[in-house]
Amino acid sequence: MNIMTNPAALDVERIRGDFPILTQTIRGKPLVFLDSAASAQKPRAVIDAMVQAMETQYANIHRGLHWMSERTTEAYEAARDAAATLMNANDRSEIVFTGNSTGAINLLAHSYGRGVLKPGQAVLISGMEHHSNIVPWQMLRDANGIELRIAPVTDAGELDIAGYEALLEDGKVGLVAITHMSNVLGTVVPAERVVQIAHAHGAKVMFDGSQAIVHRKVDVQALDCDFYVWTGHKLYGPTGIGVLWGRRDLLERMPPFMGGGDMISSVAFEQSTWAAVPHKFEAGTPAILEGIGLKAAIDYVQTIGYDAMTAHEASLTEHALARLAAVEGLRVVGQAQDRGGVISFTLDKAHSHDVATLLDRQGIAVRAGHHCAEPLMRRFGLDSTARASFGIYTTRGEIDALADGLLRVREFFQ
Amino acid sequence: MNIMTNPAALDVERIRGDFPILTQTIRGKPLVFLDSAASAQKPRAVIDAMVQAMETQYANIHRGLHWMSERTTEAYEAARDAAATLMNANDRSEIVFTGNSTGAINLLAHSYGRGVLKPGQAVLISGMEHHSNIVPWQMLRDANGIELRIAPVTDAGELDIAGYEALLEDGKVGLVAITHMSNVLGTVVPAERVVQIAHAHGAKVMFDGSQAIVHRKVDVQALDCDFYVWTGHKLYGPTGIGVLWGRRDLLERMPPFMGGGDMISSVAFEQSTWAAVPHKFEAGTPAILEGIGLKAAIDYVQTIGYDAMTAHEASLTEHALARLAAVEGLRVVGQAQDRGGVISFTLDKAHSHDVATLLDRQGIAVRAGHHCAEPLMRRFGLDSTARASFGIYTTRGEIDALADGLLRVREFFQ
Amino acid sequence: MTDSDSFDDLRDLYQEVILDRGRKPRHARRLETFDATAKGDNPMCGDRVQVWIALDTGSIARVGFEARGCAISVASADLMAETVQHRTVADTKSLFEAFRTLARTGACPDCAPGLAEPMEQLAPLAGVHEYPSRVKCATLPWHALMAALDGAKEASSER
Amino acid sequence: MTDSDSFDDLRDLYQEVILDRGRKPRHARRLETFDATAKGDNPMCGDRVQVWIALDTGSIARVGFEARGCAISVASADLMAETVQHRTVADTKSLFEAFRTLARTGACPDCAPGLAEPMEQLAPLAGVHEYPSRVKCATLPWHALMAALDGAKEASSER
Ligand SMILES: Cc1ncc(COP(=O)(O)O)c(C=O)c1O
Ligand SMILES: Cc1ncc(COP(=O)(O)O)c(C=O)c1O
Repeated sequence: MNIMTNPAALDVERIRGDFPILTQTIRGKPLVFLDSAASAQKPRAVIDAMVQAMETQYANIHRGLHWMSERTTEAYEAARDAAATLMNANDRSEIVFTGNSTGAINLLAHSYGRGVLKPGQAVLISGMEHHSNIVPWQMLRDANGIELRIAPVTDAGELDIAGYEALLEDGKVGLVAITHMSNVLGTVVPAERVVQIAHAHGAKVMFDGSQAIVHRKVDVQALDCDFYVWTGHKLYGPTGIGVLWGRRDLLERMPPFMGGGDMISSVAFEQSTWAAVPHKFEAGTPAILEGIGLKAAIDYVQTIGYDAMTAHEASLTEHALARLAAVEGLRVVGQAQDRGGVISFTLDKAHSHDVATLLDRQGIAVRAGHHCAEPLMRRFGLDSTARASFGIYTTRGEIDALADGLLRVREFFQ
Repeated sequence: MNIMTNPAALDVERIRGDFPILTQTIRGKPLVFLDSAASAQKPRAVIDAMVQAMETQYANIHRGLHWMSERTTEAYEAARDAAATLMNANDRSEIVFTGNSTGAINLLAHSYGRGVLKPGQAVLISGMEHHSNIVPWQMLRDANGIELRIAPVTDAGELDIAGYEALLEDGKVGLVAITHMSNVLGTVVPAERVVQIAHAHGAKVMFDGSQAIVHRKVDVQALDCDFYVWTGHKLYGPTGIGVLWGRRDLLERMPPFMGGGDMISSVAFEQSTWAAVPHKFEAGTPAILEGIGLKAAIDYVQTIGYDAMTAHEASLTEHALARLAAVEGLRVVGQAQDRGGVISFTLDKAHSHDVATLLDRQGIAVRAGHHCAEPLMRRFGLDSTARASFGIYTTRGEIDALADGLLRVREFFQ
Repeated sequence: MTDSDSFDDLRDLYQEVILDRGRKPRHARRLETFDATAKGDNPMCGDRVQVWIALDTGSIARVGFEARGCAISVASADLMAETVQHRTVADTKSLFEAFRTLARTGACPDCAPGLAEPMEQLAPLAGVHEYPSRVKCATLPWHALMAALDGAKEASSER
Repeated sequence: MTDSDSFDDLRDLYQEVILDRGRKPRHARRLETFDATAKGDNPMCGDRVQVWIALDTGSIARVGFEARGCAISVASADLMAETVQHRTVADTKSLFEAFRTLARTGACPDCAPGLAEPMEQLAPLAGVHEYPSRVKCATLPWHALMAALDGAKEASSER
């Protein structure tokens, strides 16, 4: 089989060579890292970009009139261009950098939630949200009298579209804030339909794309959504940086969230005025090195291409579901038709924490717990699951190792 | 002269060897970096710590049950210990990580300002604050009916203590939020007195230590203050991480600021409960790599020692003030008795932007503008100044280069 | 693979006694008559435990528990119930401190002198120190026990 | 050091014409009679400029200005006043676009055909492209000019 005949194929061995950490061993066993949905590993290109900035070209940015500052500003602002291109944003000024997805959602909950939504209106989330897309809206509800509605999830772990639409019927929902892909079930939500329905009922839509953008090409104009958030560290970039994309007219209507340096136009004690978007939302010294690292991550992902990434992960997921089905007593949670490379499961004889620890002793890293999605766990009558998740560097061999490892765990607990 | 005979002396040449960027040239001239107050350069130890994490030991932290996650959690949490030790905090749980100083002050303005202070109370800042310690309080004022008071600054650029005390007299001030060291004037505020006076009038005190902690040993227990904030990138650490220290009992009384993963104890749609401090204030995936880098920066600074750092900068500042005094038409803004290594100045014949650009063409990086302190500029009747600021790697030779460069600029503009 | 030696890599943390106690705890029952009871709850991972204590003039006569959680937490609860039986309350408290150090650091050479024997019994749990996030699985039942002894209704584990 | 050659390193951006115009601008005055005026304000660095325009049947008869700011912004205002004189409003607008490209990129080879001569006059400002944060110093007076031509009262520079 010549891998080159398939244009979308991804040369996983070459890719693995780009990630220094993958040669590590854990307790003498080769690292099998199946926890990329929590945070992905970093390719050499990202490491090098950050090192090069620190070694050759670094200063605080914006309004620095010297060479180091001008060059660093360019390098940092190039991340904004890269993010805009990645998401097919209409304009680079629609890209707001935050600390992570959580920071982006909180920005929206404060600025759009308290500044644009009116008490009596509602925010609609779904039953499969990450805590980061639940708690900020709860806090908004409790502080500002905004109702919080929850779109139901089916037994298969999909969004119940009829139930979702019903909750929009009365026209009170001002904003739908919903995951684009579940970090527990792997479910990919039918984003276009979600938007059509919301817009038909006068609601704006924010997608939590923390997981989705790692697995699927995101085109915010094609999706026709209003806000889209994601987090750098899951897309092979550094920690400390996240992205809020928003339609420019909406961003312009929103009051700032945090105050400080860089987000102002002018400051007087009596009154201050704000900088234009996106700077209005970026208070203080930005995550400069992280922006530079994120730019390298986006370039890296773009070079591989989403076609290849999505195909690779689809084939891994299929293989994994087949192999896991053969493990007696193993139950996969969530059977969505459209799904990405994240699989949650339980074993009948072993608690998920024991499963994770025993896999770890075989060098296999999976996550176990509620995955910051307690309400979803409850929906499926669970306290916790184990979760394996895949990245561009994941191999079929690693999935076989997982399946074999699980067979051993099960036998061990017999 | 044997540098070893002075225990507090700092071997600047050895230190320069630790900072790879310092060997760079700008337009063929050796880099003279005098913009450390905006952001400091990074020593090899910081770069290496971040690279090593990305290359050998990285995963998302907290509740990961596998080796990589456990080790990364330890490495990240070690930064909390290091910060606690650096500031002599009573307990590691008093260290809250934020994105930068600005994030820390906004956290306080939201959480303490909206959650603990009551409408009718006042927040007292000074006339020499950075925008990051003005705008969050303005936003609090405008949203929540908290009065904002401004302690006056003398012509010498010092805090007018009598004026400060007078503003506390009526007992309405709940919080004093004041810089520990001015990023424009270099003025170090008499912190102990500020605290004594505030406490005597029932007000808590937050110091903005963004500049101070780079130049002086900060001991929060000796200062007896209530909150202290600073930012990693100015203390030779990475961007993307800042610190809020607060007394534990105060932190415990404060509601959370941002909601999301990691800051909860349990989540249900009806109601969620919060994690214990400091985690209650740290929503979402933390700046993991940045924490690891910050730990290395703190260790680096501790190895050099504040005695040596402070002495080095004092001698540089003295030398610089003497050399600048000899430049005709140059005016130093601020003549505080107690000052650190930050000097703002104007030249009669040239605008500060032209000064900065013309120095840059000689390889010398200074900042020019309002330094995010417009009200202070106005206080001194200025639009902008040029500012030279020093770090542990700054040499007397660089200060001579600055003075010579300024003489050329002046002659050029004759 | 059925040869138990092939599980060497797994067994250093999950020793036979832990597997066995996790599967078939001996003390997993509610006491009919008791002097104190308390719950422990670790919302971060869903572990839940309740302990009941019967006292007898300053000593612990019996401990029973109900636990939902991983093998480590159930085994730890069961070993705890066994080792504290017939011990004075004071001894039990020092045993807790010693065990906590054991769980966190993997050893506790000099602590709790005079408690060498029960510490030996608890030693199979020492391996959790390698997994800081699982230390609380092992200590949760102890926190509940301490809460009960102190007259509290609830304990929450360390984070 | 008094030999002007020793300033070669400084002069590539601050050419003699800029220094000269920055110091002694020829058009720095408020017009007594004018058809349009507008202010430009760059709060980020404190540069401030006001321009006055006298029109004559679709062409610019005269431009005067008052500026507070750096040498670049004053020189740029002065060169602008000179180059737009006697030009049609339409030509002035294309000249602005061409100048903006020059300031941002350091060149504008094919743009504004027919405007080679005024572009030559503005060429000394091309060096600012190396300092993205100073491009706005050079373009601020032009933004004010455009605002005045469009009947607006204020312009704010690009960030
Ligand atoms: C005194 C002072 N306060 C606050 C800040 C803000 O720090 P940051 O931009 O890292 O939030 C700075 C530096 O920019 C400063 O010098
Ligand atoms: C679906 C989803 N939303 C939000 C988040 C939060 O991302 P972060 O922790 O980077 O803010 C995550 C990951 O943790 C996620 O998987």
